[in-house]
Amino acid sequence: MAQIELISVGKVYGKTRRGKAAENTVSDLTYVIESGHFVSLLGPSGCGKTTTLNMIAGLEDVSSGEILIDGRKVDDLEPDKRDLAFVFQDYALYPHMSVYENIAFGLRMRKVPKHEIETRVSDSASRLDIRSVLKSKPKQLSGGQCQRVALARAIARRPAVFLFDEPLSNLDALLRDQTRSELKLLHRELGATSVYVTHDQEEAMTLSDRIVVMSRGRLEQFGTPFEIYHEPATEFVASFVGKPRMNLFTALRTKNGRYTLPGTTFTVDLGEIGLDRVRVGFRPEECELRVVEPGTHGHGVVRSVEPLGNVSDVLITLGDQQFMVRVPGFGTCAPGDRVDIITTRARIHCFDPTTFLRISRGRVS
Amino acid sequence: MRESWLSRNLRHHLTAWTCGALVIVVMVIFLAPFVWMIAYSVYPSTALQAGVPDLSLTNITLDSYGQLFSDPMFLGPIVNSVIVGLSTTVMCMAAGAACAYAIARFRFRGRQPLLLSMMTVQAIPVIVLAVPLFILLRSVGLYDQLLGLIVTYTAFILPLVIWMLVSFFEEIPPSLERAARIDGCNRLQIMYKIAFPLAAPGMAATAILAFITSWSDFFLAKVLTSNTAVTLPVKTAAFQGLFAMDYTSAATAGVITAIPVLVLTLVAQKWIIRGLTEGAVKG
Amino acid sequence: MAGLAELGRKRETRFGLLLITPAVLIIVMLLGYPMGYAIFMSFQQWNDKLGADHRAIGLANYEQLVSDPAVHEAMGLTAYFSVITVVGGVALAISIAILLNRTFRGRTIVRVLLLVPWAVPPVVNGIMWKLIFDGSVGIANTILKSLGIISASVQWLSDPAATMNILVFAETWKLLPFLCLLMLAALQGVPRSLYRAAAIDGADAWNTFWRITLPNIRGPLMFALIVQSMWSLKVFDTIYVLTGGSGGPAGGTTTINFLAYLTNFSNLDRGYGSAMAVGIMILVLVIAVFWILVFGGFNRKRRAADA
Amino acid sequence: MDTSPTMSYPISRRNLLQLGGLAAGTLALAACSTTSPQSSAGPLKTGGKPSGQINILDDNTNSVFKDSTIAAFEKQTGIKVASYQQGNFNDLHDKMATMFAAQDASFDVVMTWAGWSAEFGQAGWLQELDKTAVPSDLIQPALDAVSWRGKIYGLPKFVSVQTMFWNKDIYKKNGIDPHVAPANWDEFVKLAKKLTTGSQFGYACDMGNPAGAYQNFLRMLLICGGEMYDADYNPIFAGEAGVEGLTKLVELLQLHRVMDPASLQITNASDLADLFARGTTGIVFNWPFQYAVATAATSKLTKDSLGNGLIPGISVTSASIDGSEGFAINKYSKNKEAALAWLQFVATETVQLQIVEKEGWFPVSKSVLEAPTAVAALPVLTTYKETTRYVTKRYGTPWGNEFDQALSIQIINAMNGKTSPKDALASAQTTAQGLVKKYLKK
Repeated sequence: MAQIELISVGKVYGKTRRGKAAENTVSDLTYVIESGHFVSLLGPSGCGKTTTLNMIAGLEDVSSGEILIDGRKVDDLEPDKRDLAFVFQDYALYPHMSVYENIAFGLRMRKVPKHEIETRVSDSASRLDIRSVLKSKPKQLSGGQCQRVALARAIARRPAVFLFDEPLSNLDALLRDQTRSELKLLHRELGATSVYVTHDQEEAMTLSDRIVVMSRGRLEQFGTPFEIYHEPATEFVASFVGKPRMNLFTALRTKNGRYTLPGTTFTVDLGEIGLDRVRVGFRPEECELRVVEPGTHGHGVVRSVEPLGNVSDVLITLGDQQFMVRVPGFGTCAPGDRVDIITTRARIHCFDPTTFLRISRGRVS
Repeated sequence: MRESWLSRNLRHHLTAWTCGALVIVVMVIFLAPFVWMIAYSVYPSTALQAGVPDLSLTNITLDSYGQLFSDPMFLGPIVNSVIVGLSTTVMCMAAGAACAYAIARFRFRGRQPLLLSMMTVQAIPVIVLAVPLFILLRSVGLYDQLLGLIVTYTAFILPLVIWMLVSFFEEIPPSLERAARIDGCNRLQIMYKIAFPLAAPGMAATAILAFITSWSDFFLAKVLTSNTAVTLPVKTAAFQGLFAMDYTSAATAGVITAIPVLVLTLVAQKWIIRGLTEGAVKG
Repeated sequence: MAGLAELGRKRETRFGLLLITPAVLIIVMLLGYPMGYAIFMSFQQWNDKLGADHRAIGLANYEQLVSDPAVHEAMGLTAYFSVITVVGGVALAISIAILLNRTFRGRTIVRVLLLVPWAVPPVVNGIMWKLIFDGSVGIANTILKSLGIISASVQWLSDPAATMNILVFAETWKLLPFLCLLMLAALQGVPRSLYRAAAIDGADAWNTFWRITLPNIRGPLMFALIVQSMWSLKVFDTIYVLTGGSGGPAGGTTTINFLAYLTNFSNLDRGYGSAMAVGIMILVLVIAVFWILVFGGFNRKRRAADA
Repeated sequence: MDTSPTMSYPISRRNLLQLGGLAAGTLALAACSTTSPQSSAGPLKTGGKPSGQINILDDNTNSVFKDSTIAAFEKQTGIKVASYQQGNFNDLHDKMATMFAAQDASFDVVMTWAGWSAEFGQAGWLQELDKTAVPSDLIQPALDAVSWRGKIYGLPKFVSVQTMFWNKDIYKKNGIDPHVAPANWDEFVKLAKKLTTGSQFGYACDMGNPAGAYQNFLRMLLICGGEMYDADYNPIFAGEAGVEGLTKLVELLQLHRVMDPASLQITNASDLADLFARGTTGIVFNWPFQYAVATAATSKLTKDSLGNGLIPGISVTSASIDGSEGFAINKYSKNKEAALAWLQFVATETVQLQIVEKEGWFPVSKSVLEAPTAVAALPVLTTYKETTRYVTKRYGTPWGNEFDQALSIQIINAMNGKTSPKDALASAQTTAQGLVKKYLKK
């Protein structure tokens, strides 16, 4: 078990040469991953999360800042000296070795005694239920089995830190959910610090103690799943986390102090925040709909209804914006209906339109 | 309906027959000359040079093989060729695999030009290099030495070896090597524990190609050896001397020279083709 | 801070360079240096038979190269030889590959046996064809006579044109199998679905070949053409053995490479011979670039059409 | 992990050393190869008592040296023959040229003949011998084979002259007296016509390569009484004699059809010898070793069925071409005195007798030619003695290779009827003039 500390970590590829600025892949990451925590690095592809993971692993050099593991600076430690295990997206099983050899390889390289290797391999193999394939070559295994072998290989090492690079992305949907649950159990049993890279917010939410949301090489937010979901620190986090996406629009202050979506009758009371323009967000599942009386205008018009069974997503045209509301069951409205959007139960998220940062304010009703 | 089905069936049969016949013709053209040379090596030349060749099986004799294999002037070149071929292959693979691996894996300036210039080397006519090469080898005492031939062949074959191997190494997923680093391999261990075993089929094919190339060379061996390091092709060509033309021995020597290459090629044909085509597509 | 990272990258680069060094060293020393030396010689008046005093004569050797009738003659022969072996050889290779790409019994063994000619060392190749086309004892005459095609022995190797054709035949025979397998591998890389789509679109065999097969084997095709061009321009061993080291009869098989050999080693005119060899090298490169341009251009045009 | 250069590496230290050596050699290359051969103080004389060791490069014509001569030489002189290497004649020119060009001294003694003596002699690669070092009773053609423009570059090891060989069995079969050689060319043509039936040809020769074409033309030129060059080496072979000779040669093939068409593709004398030994060729003009090939066990002929005589002349009674071989001393040799001792030893009577008896070549000295034991062992020696009364030439020149190449193209075209003999020779003569000008400018 170990604590991982990142202090203004940055990564630059290439050199600044002939006036061409070097490309910053990752910059100024600072956070602490507590010992025993399961932390996800979440973000769209290209946001630098894998680079961060590789830097923690030592597979890539840190261009600026430093990484501490248990208080010790690891910048010039080779990956194998950092006491960590890595589960790769493509599993990276050695095709020329049997499953047994794959699991044992890292132990052999560390000169673990032979009998100890045997115990550990069979331990981890039984934990992941792959004892029967120990003699096979990776080529003969299914995707799910390969995944398990990769996990077993990491576990057998008994490292202080587990690093996962989108380990579930190559599995089909059903297997992915199942493995996800197993991963969670496994983490609870082993209790080792885990860093998990994913672009799937669901995975991040279900598995993590803390989530690091990144975009374009920058840290957007570091917090618990609750904080990430309910108190997104930036507009990016707000829009990236949550499904369906949060409804976000620019609202203008009217004379009476309320804020309105231009061109509509939809208004919202944000209290005194001192801004004329503000970005406002509502989660679709926190809003409600009411079909208005015939003859009245309402806030907008229903464009489409997408039933999902237990809930239905209703898309509403609101002025020149789209607004999504998730209603229970199959809902009561049909395309063309004029509706009012009721946000009384909804948490209102406000963001500064220039800095995209969250504007703290009390709960508004 | 039925009629048209029949005619279609018939057409298919006809095509199949024609193609079959063509395949047989092609194979005969490809194999007959070599078979004829084998015949020359086992029949007395008088039997073959008669108006109608006398191919009765009772005429077959392995005398010429026995004769050549008991001739120290012929055994020497065989041994030389084997030593040169094997050593060249080993050196090519050692230096080539290291170089190709670095080109495939490490980013550095001049990587692409390096690979391209390797290809350019293929364009150099050997003839232009013969005299300077001779002077070079003689000045370090490697003229007419097996080692001299070995380093020369290594230099000539290396570009091809590197060119082929780069494509094989590039095929190995980088994540495997990252995994190995996490597992505790240093860079050298990654090479010989992970990369080389994974590229084994390609490396085998490349090695065989290197062996074949050095084994078959005639011109360089002719220029760079005189007596102690003479190789098999030079000896074989010498059966055509001013006072020594002997069709049976020449054919026998030809067969002996060709056999190892043949066996190796047949064993490794799949890999060889793969190695060259992949190099082609990527290079 | 940045210093440390820099160090890591440097270490990486240093290791890479360390791996590259032996190979590059061997190549530079045993090929690069002699090559440079040869280029140096090509700017010298360097005829061993005229004594050991050489002098720089600038481009005179290259000027002679351009005006020498012997070179023109040899270039003509080289062009004849190369065009047939390259274009004809590759075309023939594609045809045979298509033939062998069908499923039939014994396909594997046929493909394996196909490699036999390729494995025959060039020297042996020369001897072999001599056994066959010898005017007095060769089997070619025996067969043709017994088939009644000819009545008297044909002296294949006494007529310059016939000898050249035999040379073309012998080299094609030797290299065709390799090209065939190359094309075969390329053909197998063309997705089957494309052929099905073409069949449904109503393409006949000819159209399928031109519009589906050929564009999809472009890479290997270019490789085959480049490699075969290099081999054809540099052909030596077979000529040497087939013609008793003369490039005859009547210079009928003296291709440009063989002429360079004769100039260098028979006439001992190293300067001029080197110029010739350097010329060949440039020619080889130009032709390689030519093929790349042809195929690259083809590529661009296609993309433009698609856009 | 430590990745410093101390890591073990797939290249061994020994290899690295070797590579270092190559690098050093690379640097040395420029320095050594442009210098002229070290000028010695004039022609080599016999002097002192040579010792030490020598290396010899020979063709594979003689086995007598390896069998006994070397041992005898070492015993008599105390000089050690460190190595005696035999190369294939066809490969030797390139090998020697490469070695000389690199100023290589691995061989002190090299084999030579008329062409190479001129070529390598003019290049300054062969050590000139002083007249005093040359035995007095050498036969002139033998001395010619090791000389160029009055300078002697070696000593002959045997003499070789072409004579006429015929198959007596075929003569008898066609009702011809097998004992009489044709007195002149017309008789020869008549004879050859009679011998030509079906797949059997009256005459065959070897003109498939440049040297062969040159030899065959030269022979025709000589029997027409012509000459290749005048005293100043101006080429004059395209004159009347040359045209007549080439015309007669073409006629053998095209008009009389007595020449085996295979002649145009036979690239060396041994193939011709084999062809003759197969018993379907009436007459060949060939070197003395034809005797050994024709009387060998595998041959269709025997001692008794082999006829031998003078080559019939056209304007002269007879004439022939020379193919004598000798030994020369490498200019870069470190032990020229010992090398000279070997040259002289080979020319001695004892060794010459062995060459005649065991190898079937002609001796280089008059005394051996007269020795009764020699004639007993080699009946064709009688014919050779007769040829010494007539012209025997070779015209070895430094431009031989280029000239043979150019001439052979013209000759083959003439043989194939593509040009007239006159035009062919005129064209070849123009080339020859250019070559002479290039190589003889002083």
